[in-house]
Amino acid sequence: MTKVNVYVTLRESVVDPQGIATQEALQTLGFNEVESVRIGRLIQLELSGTDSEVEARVTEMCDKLLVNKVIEDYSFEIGEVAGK
Amino acid sequence: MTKVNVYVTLRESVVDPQGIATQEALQTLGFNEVESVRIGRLIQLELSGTDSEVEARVTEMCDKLLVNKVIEDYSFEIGEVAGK
Amino acid sequence: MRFAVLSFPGSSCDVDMYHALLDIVGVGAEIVSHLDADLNNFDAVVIPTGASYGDYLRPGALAQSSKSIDGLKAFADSGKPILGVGNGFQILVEAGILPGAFLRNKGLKFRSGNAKLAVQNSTSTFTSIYEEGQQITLPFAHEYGNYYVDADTASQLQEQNRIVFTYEDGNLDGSVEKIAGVLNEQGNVLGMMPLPERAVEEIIGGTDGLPLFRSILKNWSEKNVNHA
Amino acid sequence: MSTMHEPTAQQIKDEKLYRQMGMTDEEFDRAVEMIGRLPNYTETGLFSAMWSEHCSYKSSKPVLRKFPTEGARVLQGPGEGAGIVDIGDNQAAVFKMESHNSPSAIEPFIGAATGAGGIIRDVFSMGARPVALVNSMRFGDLTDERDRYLFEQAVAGIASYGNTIGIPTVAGEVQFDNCYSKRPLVNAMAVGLLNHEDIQKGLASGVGNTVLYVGAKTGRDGIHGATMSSSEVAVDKEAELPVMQAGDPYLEKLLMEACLEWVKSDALIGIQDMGAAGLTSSSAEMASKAGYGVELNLDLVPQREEGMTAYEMMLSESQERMLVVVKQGREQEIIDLCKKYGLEAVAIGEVTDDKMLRLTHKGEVVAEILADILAEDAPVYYKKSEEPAYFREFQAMENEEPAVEDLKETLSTLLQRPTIASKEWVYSQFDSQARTNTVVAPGSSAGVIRVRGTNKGLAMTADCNSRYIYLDPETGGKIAVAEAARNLVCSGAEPIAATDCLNFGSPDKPEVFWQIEKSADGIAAACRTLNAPIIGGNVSMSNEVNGVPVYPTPTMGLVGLVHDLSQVTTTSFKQAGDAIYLIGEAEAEFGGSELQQMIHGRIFGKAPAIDLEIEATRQQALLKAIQSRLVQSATDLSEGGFAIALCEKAFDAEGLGAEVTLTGSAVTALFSETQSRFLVTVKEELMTAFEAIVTDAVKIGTVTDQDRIVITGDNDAVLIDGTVEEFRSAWKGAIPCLLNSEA
Ligand SMILES: Nc1ncnc2c1ncn2[C@@H]1O[C@H](COP(=O)(O)OP(=O)(O)O)[C@@H](O)[C@H]1O
Ligand SMILES: [Mg+2]
Repeated sequence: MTKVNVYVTLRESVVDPQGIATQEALQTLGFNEVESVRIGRLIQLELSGTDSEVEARVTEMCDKLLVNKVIEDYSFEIGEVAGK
Repeated sequence: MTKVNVYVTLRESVVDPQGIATQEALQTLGFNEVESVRIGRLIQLELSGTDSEVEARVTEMCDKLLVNKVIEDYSFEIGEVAGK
Repeated sequence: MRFAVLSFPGSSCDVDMYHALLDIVGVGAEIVSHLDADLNNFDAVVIPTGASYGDYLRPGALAQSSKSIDGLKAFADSGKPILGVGNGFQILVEAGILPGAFLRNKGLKFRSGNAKLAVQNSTSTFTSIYEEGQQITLPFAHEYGNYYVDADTASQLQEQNRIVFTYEDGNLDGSVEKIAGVLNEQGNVLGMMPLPERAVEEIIGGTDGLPLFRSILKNWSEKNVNHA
Repeated sequence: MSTMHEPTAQQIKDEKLYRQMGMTDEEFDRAVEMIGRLPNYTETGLFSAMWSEHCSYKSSKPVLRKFPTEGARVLQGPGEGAGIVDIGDNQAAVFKMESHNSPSAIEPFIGAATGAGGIIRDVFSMGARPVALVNSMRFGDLTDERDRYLFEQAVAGIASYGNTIGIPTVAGEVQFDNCYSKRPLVNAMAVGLLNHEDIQKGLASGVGNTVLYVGAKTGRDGIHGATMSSSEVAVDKEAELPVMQAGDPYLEKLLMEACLEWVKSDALIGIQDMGAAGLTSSSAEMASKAGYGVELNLDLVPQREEGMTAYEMMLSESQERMLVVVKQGREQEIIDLCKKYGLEAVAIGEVTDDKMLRLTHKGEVVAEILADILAEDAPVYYKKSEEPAYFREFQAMENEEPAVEDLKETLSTLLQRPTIASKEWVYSQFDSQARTNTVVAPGSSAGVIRVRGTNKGLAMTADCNSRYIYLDPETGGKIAVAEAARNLVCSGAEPIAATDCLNFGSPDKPEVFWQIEKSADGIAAACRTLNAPIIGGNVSMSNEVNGVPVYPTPTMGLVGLVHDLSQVTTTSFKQAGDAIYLIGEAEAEFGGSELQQMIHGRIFGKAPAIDLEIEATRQQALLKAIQSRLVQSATDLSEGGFAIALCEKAFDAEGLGAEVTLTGSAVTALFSETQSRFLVTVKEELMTAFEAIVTDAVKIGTVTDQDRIVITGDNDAVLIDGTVEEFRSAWKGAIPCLLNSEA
């Protein structure tokens, strides 16, 4: 079983109202050092296949379903991954 | 300016309705090799401070606001980070 | 009796609660901005529904940045009644005043309609006018109404008779133990996803919500008479 | 600095660069002639946006002139953000409908959400509190995966915006036909309330007064949205799509509350929402309407991205922004008020007396054009119109009754057609009760909200059967208005005004333009006869995929006044023993009917006929009976005909059924879509009084306390006999089943 972390972020040109509101809330709480907050998605997959198969398949999944490319970008890591 | 990626995931004991629905959708599309999907959050921060300050402050932000520890776990990476 | 309707930016249904209290229940009511919230002058606090802070991050979460939350906690500790409905419930949970957390509805969609509920505890400050086990119908409207507590907390809630309302026509959102409304340990804070203020007049959504407000009023009056 | 990379005025002319912005050679020449020189790059951008179809209505103006726009109640007709009608007691209703078709075809969630956001802004920028939302949508028939996605996401988008901002959606419609495959129509309507003295207009008047910018920062998103919305979408060219911007309903909520507070201040001169063509159209229109000029310093515009050019700032369609003109010296009051809501308000310019729209950027004047030229002097096109061959062919056909083998089976199948099936899957995603004024939520003929503090109500609905309009645009246009009015009347409301959203294919096709003209004739005639002046609307052209236009779809949004809330009436049966009356006789009219489409997989022949005088007489009589409280329930007969309407009356009436007897040919009696017909129930003791008012009502049966629908025909033949439950589950389950999702 291979683990994959897919990181989906809003494209840079797209405003992130959620991030802005969260940043304001952090500032109100005294975290004034925070200059920017952007909120994306972390999709954790477990799937079978060799690494190179997985690479191709996950790309396909992202393009077809997981990511809305009109507003989002993505990248992914296979194997030992962050966020457990 | 330091970049931090915060990875927020649902605790293992908590069912993830969205992850289940996504997995089903992937299977409908023919991605039968996918055994599990969990959907979490990727919070990208930009903030000032030394690495060790940042570490302490981000922990505090997570505990106070960014993460709901009743249902969520988190980890974060400072500096060169995934998902751009 | 005077109610504060505590309003956060985006709390779009503060007026609904205000009108229900003032025009229909006939108690004193004031919409109080979270910025200048001095709750001490009030006998009860209601946190209305509506998407405070746009429901961004997690519904109810960003309200934790408001200084009014400290006042709210103090108010809860003082033993006076606090009612949070819909998003107000989510705010109370995020603040840790009530246990648990909210997940997305099991169907993953925002849903609105009328929910059939059972009154599981008719002894609380909020429900004493209802009959035990009474079936009532209240409107609901939410996307994150799937209430979660771990198994230990769930049995604790059971034992302490803190589950006040449960969903009766199928478990709408996927909530643990079909919980639709829950009390804090002291019994003076009630959070519920269904919206009683939308059911206080025949012409808009029935009147099954009225006894809830009347219970608060009745129990307050009794206490105040006793103490006087 | 980046202006240096922009082409020069000479290059724009020589290389015909204006064409990339959607301007024709003639339009460019006209612009040059009007300003007496070559426009620079920024100015060319201003022209292309302001002279786009979306902003100038250059092709539709001659058509729109046909519409009646005046009436005793009309306080503001077309031309402002939204129209306004008097509802008595110093109050007025403010409403308008708008399309967001192109963005919704590309990214349905965002497209639909920002569509709702835009129309809400239009309403509150008039000074009105938005109190209800209505929508009208069209999709392919849900057999295609992309169409299912478009449908699900568009619904979710509207829901997300309306629910978050806290305005209830109380009515709407969705229809499905493959002519809309991959080219959905998403129209949103907002209804607001105000007191007469709070009416605001988008005026920039008074020399020296300050122009404030309020709301979200400007980014490079949606540049040329106005020109895009008038062109065909290339669905597969994802890479070239303009950047879409998600809406921010939270920000808009704050903007709305702030705006409704400004209107109480006498420091305020005018407000306009930055909608299509953003800063350009708001500033040019505010100046032009007021007869003044506006000078803006673009350096001061709050910007989200670095290095934005004047061109980009002026053409950006970033959401949730407003332009506000305030009295000189009193800016701070408005700025402070904005601050209270956490909003940024920045002075970016002032009102001048030279009628120019003048823009400066980095110390230089980057544009200087008479505001009137931009806002008023777009060319007007009288497009070629030609009666299509299909129309002559269809008109020559005789009305024929389709052959149906099993009546009950046919009824069941009809109930499952997505256009007829229950739309609960849709409207259960909308908060229809926020603000606790909703008297009739979605599911009846029209949505009704009460006007708080009075005993009055507002009823609203959106309707358009585009199949009829395709077959016969003039007749179909009349029917769209008549059906909407029927829905109001059945709810106990008097129709008082209308808005529209004219969704068509490319007006450059003579056959499409003919459809536009003819349907406008029909709409105009019906609005006159039924006393519903058109107080605003929107045109969306070039709704085509691969060169094939969608069915002509001029959606009508009507608002009615309920004079006394106790007169509100709904669709459902109320009580066993009530008499069931049918108003209007069925003819064999199946052109464009659901049954025809179902049997033949296409539509043909004549649309059902409509006589507006009969329509008006019946509506008035029925309304009078309802207002006299003689009617228990009322509904009009629409798609699917009598049998569908009868079933719908039983679906939400727990434990009630019906027994009725019809005469004449069974298929016609059950399924014909003959117009101007109603189905009502009346208490036994009120039958005589009812019949005295509604003289052409025929009693056909009774409401029963059985869970059965029994319809008999001539000679006691049983036409339909089934349980309400079996029909209900067919009807309720159809859309979730097509989407493979839970109800
Ligand atoms: N998109 C929608 N949004 C809200 N309500 C809707 C929508 N589509 C349909 N409805 C509601 O469902 C009911 C049936 O709609 P429809 O079949 O179009 O009615 P009618 O035939 O009377 O025009 C109406 O109450 C309508 O308001
Ligand atoms: Mg309709």
